[in-house]
Amino acid sequence: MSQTIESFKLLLENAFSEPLTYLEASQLLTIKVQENQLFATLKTLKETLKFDALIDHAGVDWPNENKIELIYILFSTHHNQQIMVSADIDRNQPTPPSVSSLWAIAEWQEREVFDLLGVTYKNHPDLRRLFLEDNWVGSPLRKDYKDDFILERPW
Amino acid sequence: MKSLSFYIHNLYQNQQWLDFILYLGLGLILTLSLMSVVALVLVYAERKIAAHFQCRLGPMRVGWHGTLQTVADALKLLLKEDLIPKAADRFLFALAPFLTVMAALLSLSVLPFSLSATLSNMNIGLLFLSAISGYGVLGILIGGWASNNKWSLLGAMRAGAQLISYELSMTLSLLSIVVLSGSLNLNEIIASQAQGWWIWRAHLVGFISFVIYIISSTAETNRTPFDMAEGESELTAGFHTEYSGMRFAFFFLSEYVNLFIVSAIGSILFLGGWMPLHIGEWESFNALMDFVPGPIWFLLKTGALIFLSMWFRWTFPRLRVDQLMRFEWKFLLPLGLINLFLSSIIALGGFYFFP
Amino acid sequence: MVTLNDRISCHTPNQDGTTTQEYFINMGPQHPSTHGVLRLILKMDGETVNDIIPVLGYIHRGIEKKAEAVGYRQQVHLTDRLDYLCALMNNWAVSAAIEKALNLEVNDRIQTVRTIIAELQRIQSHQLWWGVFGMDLGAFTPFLYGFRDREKITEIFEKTMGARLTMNYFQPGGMMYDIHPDFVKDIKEFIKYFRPILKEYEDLFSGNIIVQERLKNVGIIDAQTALAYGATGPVLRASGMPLDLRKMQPYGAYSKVNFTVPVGTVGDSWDRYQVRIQEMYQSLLIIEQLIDNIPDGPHMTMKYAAKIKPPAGRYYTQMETARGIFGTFFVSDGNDRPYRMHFRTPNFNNLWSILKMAPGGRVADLVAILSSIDLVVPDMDR
Amino acid sequence: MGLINDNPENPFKEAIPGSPAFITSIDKVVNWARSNSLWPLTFGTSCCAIEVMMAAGAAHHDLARFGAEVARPSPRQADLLVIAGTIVKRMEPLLKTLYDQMAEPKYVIATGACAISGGPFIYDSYTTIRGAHEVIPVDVYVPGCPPRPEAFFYGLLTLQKMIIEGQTIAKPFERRKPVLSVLPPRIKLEQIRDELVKNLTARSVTDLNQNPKELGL
Repeated sequence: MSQTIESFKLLLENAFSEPLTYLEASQLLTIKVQENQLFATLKTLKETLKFDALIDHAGVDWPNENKIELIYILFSTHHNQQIMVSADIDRNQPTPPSVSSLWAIAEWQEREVFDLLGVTYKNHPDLRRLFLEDNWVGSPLRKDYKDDFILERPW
Repeated sequence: MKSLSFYIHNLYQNQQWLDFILYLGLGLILTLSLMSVVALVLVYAERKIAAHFQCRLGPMRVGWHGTLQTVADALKLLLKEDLIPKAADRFLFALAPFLTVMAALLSLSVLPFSLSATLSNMNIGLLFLSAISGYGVLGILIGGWASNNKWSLLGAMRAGAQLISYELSMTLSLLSIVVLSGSLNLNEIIASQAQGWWIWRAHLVGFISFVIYIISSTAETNRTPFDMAEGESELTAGFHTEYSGMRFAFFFLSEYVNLFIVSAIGSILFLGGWMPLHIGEWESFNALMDFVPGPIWFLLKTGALIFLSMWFRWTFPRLRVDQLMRFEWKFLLPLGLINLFLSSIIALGGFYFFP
Repeated sequence: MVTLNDRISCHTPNQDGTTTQEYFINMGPQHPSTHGVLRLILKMDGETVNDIIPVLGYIHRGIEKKAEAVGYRQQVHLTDRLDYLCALMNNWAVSAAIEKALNLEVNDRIQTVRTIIAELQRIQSHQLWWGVFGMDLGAFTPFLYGFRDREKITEIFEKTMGARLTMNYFQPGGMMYDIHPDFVKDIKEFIKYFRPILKEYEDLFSGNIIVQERLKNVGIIDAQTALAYGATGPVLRASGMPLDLRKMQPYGAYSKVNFTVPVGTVGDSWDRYQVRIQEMYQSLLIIEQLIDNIPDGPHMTMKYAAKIKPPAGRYYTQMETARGIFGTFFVSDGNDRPYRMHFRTPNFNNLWSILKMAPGGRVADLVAILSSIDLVVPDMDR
Repeated sequence: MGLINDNPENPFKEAIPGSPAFITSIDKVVNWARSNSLWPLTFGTSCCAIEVMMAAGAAHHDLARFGAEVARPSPRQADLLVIAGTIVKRMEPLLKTLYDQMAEPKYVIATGACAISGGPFIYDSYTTIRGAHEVIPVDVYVPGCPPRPEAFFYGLLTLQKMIIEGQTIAKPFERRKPVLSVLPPRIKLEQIRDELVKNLTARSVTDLNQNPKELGL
């Protein structure tokens, strides 16, 4: 079941028509995709390469580069392989496509990212705040989040 | 109606009314104190027994081995603030605990503790008991409804459905003993067991009705595995979710008094009540047993059944509500009917041991 | 696509042209069987649960934000407070993630001790689950039995780590202290004690007809749906998928030991129950194989006070805790504090499969299913 | 039930009608009963619930010895609210509701660092309430993260003592007296600190040689 990274990369490249961009500064095998390619890539990964589990989905805020990086960590029980997909989206108008039609769990993982990072997914069935109250202002995990409530550490 | 007025007239005529009032008052005081003592002792017993089932010690600090624990609890509950939710139906909310306690109180009044120690020796004692026990569910239903809380209502509806269903099996199992002993008077039923207790005297029939009785009485008292109405992990606290202080204490009290009552009925019908244990030809043993007074026998037998019920409670998980109903209507009720039929045959033919 | 508006409409048309009016009932956040402050809004028809809308966030403490403000070494104590029932496994997961980022190889002693302790913790977590499961089904005694035996492991832990619940024991690079001299002896005694007790658990609870009636064919979910809904760990394995990272991507000392991964066949509550009971047996096996040959060596491979600065990049490491896959994703910018720390917690992902399991069942079934998933709410909300 | 009024100046102080008229031996009996029958509400938000509500109630420690094992799931019937765990902004109104739903007399024990001050989440957290006393009045604080069951027992016994001495009954809405319940008498914080330093240096479990000052010792 398990393959080496090299043979898996070969399998991966065969599945896509266009050449893939790999992200070097990453521990897992990471594909870098554009926002408009995101859904298609994930769909191919799921349907052709049998990545049947969306293990994790998270967002990273990069205010200096004015982008939010979306991270999808996929797992394939067929290949016993893991892959990370990274996509940069605009920080001011983050409207990536929702992948909840591919993996059901994405619905809530995306709600979490929406809640904490303010990413508004397109075609999401139920985009509400998950952890915070509905009338909360701001997205706490953004680096420029300001809140009078937060106590800074005095040392 | 005529006979009643005649009776009252007679009372005035013969100056018996003073006796009557005294009798009523004394009986009421006795029953009330019996009720509170029973509840206090049973709650303490339950907590201790549960603790020892579970490798713990249970109450230890208040009094010797925690004997005053339930006294403290009762005192605290009496003095606790009495809350009535704003949205509740105030009248019914207040009425419900009293109805439940009343049912327990009325049932206590007909129990024969010995041949003479019974408050009212009715000739339809058993009928009276089964009628009254069906009336206790009214309090639960009203309480759950009046609380205006969905969890309470769910609990009350469960309790209603469950108690009404299990009432049938319970009555059927009682009926087979009535058929066998030929009387509805509790003392006469006990007297009919002089030759042997009904649990084993009537071949298998008595035993089957005993089993049916134990199952349905556990359901009647809303105890695990049939504690649908409270179902702590499902319905928060069931029908008494909104009750606090004294009113909650009444529900608590009546639960334990009901436990005592159903166990007492069980011991009267199946284990010979205040009748001492006699074994065939062992004359000296029987004489020794006769030496123990009737009330002690009665309480011992009742205590054994109560312990059985507590054993159930701390061993079994809870049934689901539909399984509960299926068990009653598809298994227990047909079994009870067949059992009643068999007991009629046995009674007609006089086929029991030691006729 | 079913939106929330469709789900909160209370009139469901029937086939014969009539409509069923449903009602909503609020379960939690203060409810004895939600195991914390989870809130479920139930759409009910009588006693039947037709739909569930979970509401989270009643214990959302913002751990991910907090993690950005503290150093790498301090991440460990934050993971204690996530899933406090597998605190040590979480400690290990985050320590291993930092070690991997630093390209630090820890010695065999550390790996073996970590594996033993993680398996002990798995047993401990399952013991607690067993007790609480019994309580949720209405039997109070299993709860006390489970805790009685859990206390034995807690004492072993306390001797070595000085804490009972939030140990903060595994550090990046090794362990905080060396193991207690009695460690091996105590564990051997525990195994001797616990094997018959485990049998007793099964006699007391699994053999009970009421338990079987309550659990069998309740809350069925198939493996692919469970995986799509994010379930991992025993919940997924009960559906028949042998996804266990201890086998598939061995870490620690798991590659050295023989054990099987128990899987279910139907995917109902009963299978989830059985999988966990069997896992306790397997954990005992693993500990037995390792306990006699703990290699010698130091318990810490890096200086305690050294500042940790992983090279810039993205790191993801995952491990199998008692409830499923615990993943640590972090982004380093070369500083001594993570730029972004994200925990993939098993409970958050396991929860959503109740949306497929519970509808159509009774409230009592819902309670049994919730309990069979074994949720820890602070781990869900982070 | 509106027992706590919205007066911003002193939200927890309000005279209840019919305040205790007889402080006599009857009061003693009443206080004895109340102190010995503390039924806790089954309420726990996080880690402390395991230690304080579950492990303390289980066979090894047995909360039942003090008559406090009757955990009521309904706040109406409970006397004791044990705040076991972090209280976050979203939980705050619910905690208040729970407290209001409880019938008088009611007592509150805050267990664990989070319920006392916010604990590990006091800084840099955008949701954690810094101490349960910001929401409801607290009688006894039990420190620890989480406190051991024994520590909780000490807190419970302290509360019983407070009830018997009438410290909570006489003034029902002034229950903000913090009680350091875990530190045994005659032991000072400095002693503990010195011992800690001594032990840490003696065992040299950590690399203390570098710069002990950096570790804050």
